[in-house]
Amino acid sequence: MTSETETVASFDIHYRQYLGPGGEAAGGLPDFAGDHDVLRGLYRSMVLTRTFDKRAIALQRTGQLGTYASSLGQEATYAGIGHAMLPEDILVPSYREHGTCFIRGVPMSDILLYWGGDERGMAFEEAPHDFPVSVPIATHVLHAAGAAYALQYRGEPRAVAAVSGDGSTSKGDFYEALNVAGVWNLPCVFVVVNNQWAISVPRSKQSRAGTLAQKAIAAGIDGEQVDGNDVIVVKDRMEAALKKAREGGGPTVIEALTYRWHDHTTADDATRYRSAEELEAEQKKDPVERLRRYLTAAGGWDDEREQELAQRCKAEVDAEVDRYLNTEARAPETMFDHLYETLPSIYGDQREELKAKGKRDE
Amino acid sequence: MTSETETVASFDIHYRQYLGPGGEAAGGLPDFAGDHDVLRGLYRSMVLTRTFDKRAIALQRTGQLGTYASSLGQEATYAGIGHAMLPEDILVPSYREHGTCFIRGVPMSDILLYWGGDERGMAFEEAPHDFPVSVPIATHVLHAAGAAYALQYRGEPRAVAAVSGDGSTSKGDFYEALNVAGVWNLPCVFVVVNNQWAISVPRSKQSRAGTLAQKAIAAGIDGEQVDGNDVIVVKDRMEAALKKAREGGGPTVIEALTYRWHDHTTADDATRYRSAEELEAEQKKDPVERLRRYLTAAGGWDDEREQELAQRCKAEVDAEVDRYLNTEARAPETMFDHLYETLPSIYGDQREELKAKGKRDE
Amino acid sequence: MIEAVNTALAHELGADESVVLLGEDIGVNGGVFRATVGLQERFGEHRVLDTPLAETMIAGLSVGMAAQGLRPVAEIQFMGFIYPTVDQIISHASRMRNRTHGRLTCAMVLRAPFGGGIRAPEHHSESTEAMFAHMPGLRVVIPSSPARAYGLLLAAIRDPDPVVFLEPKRIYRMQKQEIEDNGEALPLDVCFTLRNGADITLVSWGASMHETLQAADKLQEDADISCEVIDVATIKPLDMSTILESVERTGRCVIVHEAARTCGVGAEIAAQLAEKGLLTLFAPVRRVTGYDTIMPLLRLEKHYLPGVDQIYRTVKETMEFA
Amino acid sequence: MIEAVNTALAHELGADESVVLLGEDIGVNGGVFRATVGLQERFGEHRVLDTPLAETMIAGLSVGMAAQGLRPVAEIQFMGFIYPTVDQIISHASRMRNRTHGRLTCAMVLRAPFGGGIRAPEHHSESTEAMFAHMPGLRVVIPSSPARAYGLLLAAIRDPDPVVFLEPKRIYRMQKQEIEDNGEALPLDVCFTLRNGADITLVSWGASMHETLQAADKLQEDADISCEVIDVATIKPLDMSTILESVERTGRCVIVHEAARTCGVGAEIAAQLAEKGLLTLFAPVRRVTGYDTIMPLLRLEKHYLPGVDQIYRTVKETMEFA
Ligand SMILES: Cc1ncc(C[n+]2csc(CCOP(=O)(O)OP(=O)(O)O)c2C)c(N)n1
Ligand SMILES: Cc1ncc(C[n+]2csc(CCOP(=O)(O)OP(=O)(O)O)c2C)c(N)n1
Ligand SMILES: [Mg+2]
Ligand SMILES: [Mg+2]
Repeated sequence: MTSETETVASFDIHYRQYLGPGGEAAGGLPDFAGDHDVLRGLYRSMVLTRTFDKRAIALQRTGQLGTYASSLGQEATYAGIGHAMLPEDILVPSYREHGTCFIRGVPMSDILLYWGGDERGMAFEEAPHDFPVSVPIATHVLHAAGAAYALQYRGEPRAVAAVSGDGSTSKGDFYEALNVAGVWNLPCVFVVVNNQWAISVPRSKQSRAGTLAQKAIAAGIDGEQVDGNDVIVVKDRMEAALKKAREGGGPTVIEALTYRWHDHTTADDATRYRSAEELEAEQKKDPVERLRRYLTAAGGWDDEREQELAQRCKAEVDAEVDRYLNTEARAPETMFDHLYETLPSIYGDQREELKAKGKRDE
Repeated sequence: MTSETETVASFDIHYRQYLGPGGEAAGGLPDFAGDHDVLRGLYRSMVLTRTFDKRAIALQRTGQLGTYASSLGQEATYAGIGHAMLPEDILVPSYREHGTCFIRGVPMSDILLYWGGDERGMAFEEAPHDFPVSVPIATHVLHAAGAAYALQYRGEPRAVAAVSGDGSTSKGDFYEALNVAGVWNLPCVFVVVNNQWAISVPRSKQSRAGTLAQKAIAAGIDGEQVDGNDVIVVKDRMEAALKKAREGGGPTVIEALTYRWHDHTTADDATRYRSAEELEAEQKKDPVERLRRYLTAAGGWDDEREQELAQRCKAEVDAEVDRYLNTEARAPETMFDHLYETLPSIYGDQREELKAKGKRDE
Repeated sequence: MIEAVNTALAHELGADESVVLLGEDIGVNGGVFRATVGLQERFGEHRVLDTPLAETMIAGLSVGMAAQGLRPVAEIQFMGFIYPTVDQIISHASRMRNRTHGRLTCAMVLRAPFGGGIRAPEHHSESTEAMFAHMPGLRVVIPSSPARAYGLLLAAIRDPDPVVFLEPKRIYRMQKQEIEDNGEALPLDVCFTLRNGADITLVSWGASMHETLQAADKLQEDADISCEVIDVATIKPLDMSTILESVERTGRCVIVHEAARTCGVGAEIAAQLAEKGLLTLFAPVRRVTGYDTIMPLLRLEKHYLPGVDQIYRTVKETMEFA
Repeated sequence: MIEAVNTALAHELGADESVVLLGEDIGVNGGVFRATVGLQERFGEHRVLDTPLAETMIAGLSVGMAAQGLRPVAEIQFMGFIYPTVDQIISHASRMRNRTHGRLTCAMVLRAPFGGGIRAPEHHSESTEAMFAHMPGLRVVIPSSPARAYGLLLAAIRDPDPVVFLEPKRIYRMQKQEIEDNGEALPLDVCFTLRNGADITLVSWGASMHETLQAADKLQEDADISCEVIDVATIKPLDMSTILESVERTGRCVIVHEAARTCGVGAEIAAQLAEKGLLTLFAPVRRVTGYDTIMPLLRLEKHYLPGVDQIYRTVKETMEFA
């Protein structure tokens, strides 16, 4: 390098973790971790989500649910996000965030309805501003930026949380959203759930970038990595980023490192492309067990509580599954009812035809 | 920050310049700069491009050319790229790179034909593998990555140079191209010609990123900044990046800092959105004058040479303009001749109709 | 017509706090066609937003804004650059209401100048309205006069569902018709009958409307053929009743559009005429359209566009059919 | 049919060094429908490429590869994710030859499974072939049997121009027809007459072909109506001569497709029949299609798809028309 070379920009990417795989505290814990009720709340959310996922998979296997994407192994990330958000914040999920949705108040039966093939599953009133499931990868990240602009425009101290996967970071939509969030200083947190796989494509084949957090540098915004299997660090950093956003501090990218335990969806077979050894090694980092160990050691949890929780989760899931299974299908012609606010008259014939068809099929 | 924080990645962006605005050497020059013939070649290219641009604008103003995008003020960047490339390399331009195209062997009359509204202008045989003008911003950057894969696939020691503007870096296509070039280690150099404006949108409104070179970090590839008005540093860094690419070293992003002197195109009026002061200040960094001063001081240039060059450029441009103006328009029905390799029979009627129409219009 | 667009945008910005404009070069520069000139100055940078250069982003932002209560009116600089928005428009804008069973909606307008004939560079002459006309849940509106530009744009902005609003740039500066800024919207979902006639029905929209009207005049004068002229205006949903009612009377129909023929909107109109009006047709329904090839660069573009002569001749042939 | 696709891809990979496959999950995983199973193992990672997750990129890379002499065959995992490729397809793939006056070309294939009826999630049931059928310079090919999948895919890969190749996933595993890997391509740009008949012409493509054939059987048996059945196969360019010739004989026509009705490819066929075949038509040309609404989630999807009954009834009505 010759003398005319000048360094015009420098960047660092940090990684954070509070609880190690064994549940041991890796350093000073954040204040909220001193409140065992808070930790128990996080733990309950994770256990409920895991219970739900297992049941949903079983429902699909028995033909009672459509294709389903479970969050097994990623419970800490989704619980941490949910417990960090305020009710007035806005969640913009992809399709694996039901663990967060439950914390937002969305009934489990609605999630089942949606994956069971009924649009009413996304009509939930408990989180009225939250976005629905978004299947086309990364497209929703732009919605998050737009929603964040609406909040900023109205001067509301609220923030938006966009959640997408490692694969989503390869798509232009993701980048364009970060870029505009940066230049407009939007109140938006972009959580990249890096579960190491995009169906069969490993993280290493998505990008040569050593971290996904550094995607933020291209947009001139903050980016950091956290242990996505440590619910305490996820909640802590998420709370900090949301607070910063609400206070006008702008956007943040948080890469949560975790692992997808199950097949991509029930339509996938992960044994085709990844080894049992890899899975086994990753499962040793179990986020649920990790918090239970810490909480137990800290005297905030015991077997009795564990059993009681297991029963309650099962009961809740049972009830929601019943509610789902007992929901009658809509009449065929209703597929026109939310096409426009008022259905243009020219489509009346088609709606009538469907009605007749439905009658005949009965 | 608590003890569990770990720095997992660090990056620096460098800026380079050899010649200062006054033509003074800012540091040790690269070897090729010792050869005055090389510098004179660079100088001639810049002067020819400037002569061409002024004439093209005049042609448009007098209704003899369509909308035209000049490269006034950016001559060093385009000349540096052209003189760094080998004939077998592939140029993937946007729409302002004619200065580079001329060095590649493309006749000026072809560039005029294209902007004059005739597809034959992109049929040039002198640079058979180079891509045509690409108007939709950033879309061509993906073509560069694809072309680079073709070279890598065939094991050819050739490289691709993609050229796009500061505005193009906001588009997902640009990012997706960098990302795949990184993960596939493609022989491709991405030159971002940062002329500070995207029509009326200033660089500061495109991205909060402090440099555009740092967009490379999101793809895990090398990125650097150069003084785009210093033809020596552009050629030097471009040669290094192309060499690296040909030798399997992978892609590079080079941000060239320059300034658009003229309106965005002849259809634009820059006085609506930027100040005369800004323009004046930027014009003091004139890339053409800069090299002339250096070369003159070094004893490699003088007024006689200057006059002779001016005359030669004028003569060349005159001849090419005549060739352009004397090119008859194609027959209307030829608009079907390159739609497919062989025109499907069902379009025969439409072609015949056009033929008849053309006859009637005569 | 461009003034009418500007007036309508200004009216809605003034009338509704939730209306925001976004696009490339629409702020200080007032848009490359000056559709938004003066609006940022008047309503502020938070109401009239210059975006980074990314159309997918412009559409995606609009969907997110609309779902949270704003009424974004986005400008795509030319229809040739609208394709990156297709995914957001078909996958989200047109489906958000249905996906959430009415919980979240998408009251957004995507404006774009379209069509050829202004000697512009490559990609600046597209007319691919048919692509959007095929998307359920969308409205596609195309004005062909200053008055309709004003009234239909007001309607589009006030509409609770997504609207693609295509402005025929060839006639941006054609008529200098004075329009009164009375805030009165025109109805969407209906055709406008511009001229009553007895012998044949001419159906068109956008810039071609003008060649169609000129041909109608010429036919009246030179050949004593009385043409009923219909401006479809709202391409989707398509008001066939007005067209069918007219063709039932005239028994003849010629459709004119600038877009490539195959799978253009003219095909849908002709198909429905054949389906519902077969018995009342005295002659085949003919289409005068752009060709099924790439819109050529400016030297040949006028040969690509449907001309008055072509329309005139096709109508004559249709009248002589027996 | 999926095996036929795999066999054709393997054949061309083996026969032509310049053929490369790219897409998401097509390598080790062999594609989510197993279309490319075993191919990466057999031909190597440089021939069968797992890409990062970005469809615009997949299309853009393909254009660049094709312009430099490769023959990329790209897979879009589901047609619901094809929209980010629209810009590259309409702006570049279909125009590169014309733009460079024949200097650079774009021999690429964009494969995508399409259509509904497999109880898949949202966005996994699209049939928007009409959007591509409107784009000049493109070919759009849709097989409806293993044999045609094999022969037409070979033809598509060997074609010197860009081809969008849509595979009706509902019938991927329907017929287990053994196909001989003889390397013989079928012709593009022509319709296939699957059954000769005298009373009426049924025109369809893709998965609907099967309901159409079933309806034809039922009509023959129950109502003694003899149907000529045509598989359009190449949607663009559209071989109307075969369809016109048939309708001239039968005088009646019903078109069946799964896509939403408005501005679907059926409209173009009906329009041309009305234009060129008006005098030979005994009855209006009817279309049995998907509805002009969002394809519903799986609980209602079967109501959206054109069924055998609907086709049957429409044909009866068309026969009874007078
Ligand atoms: C635009 C688009 N392309 C392809 C798909 C098919 N698909 C569904 S999920 C998926 C992988 C996503 O991986 P990632 O972003 O890491 O999220 P994860 O599933 O791991 O949570 C793909 C390719 C899609 N849904 N959308
Ligand atoms: C996708 C797309 N959107 C919009 C345009 C209209 N347009 C042409 S050039 C331009 C600005 C480009 O700026 P930059 O990338 O900095 O290149 P420069 O013109 O400064 O060389 C715009 C918005 C376009 N050509 N393509
Ligand atoms: Mg993943
Ligand atoms: Mg620029």
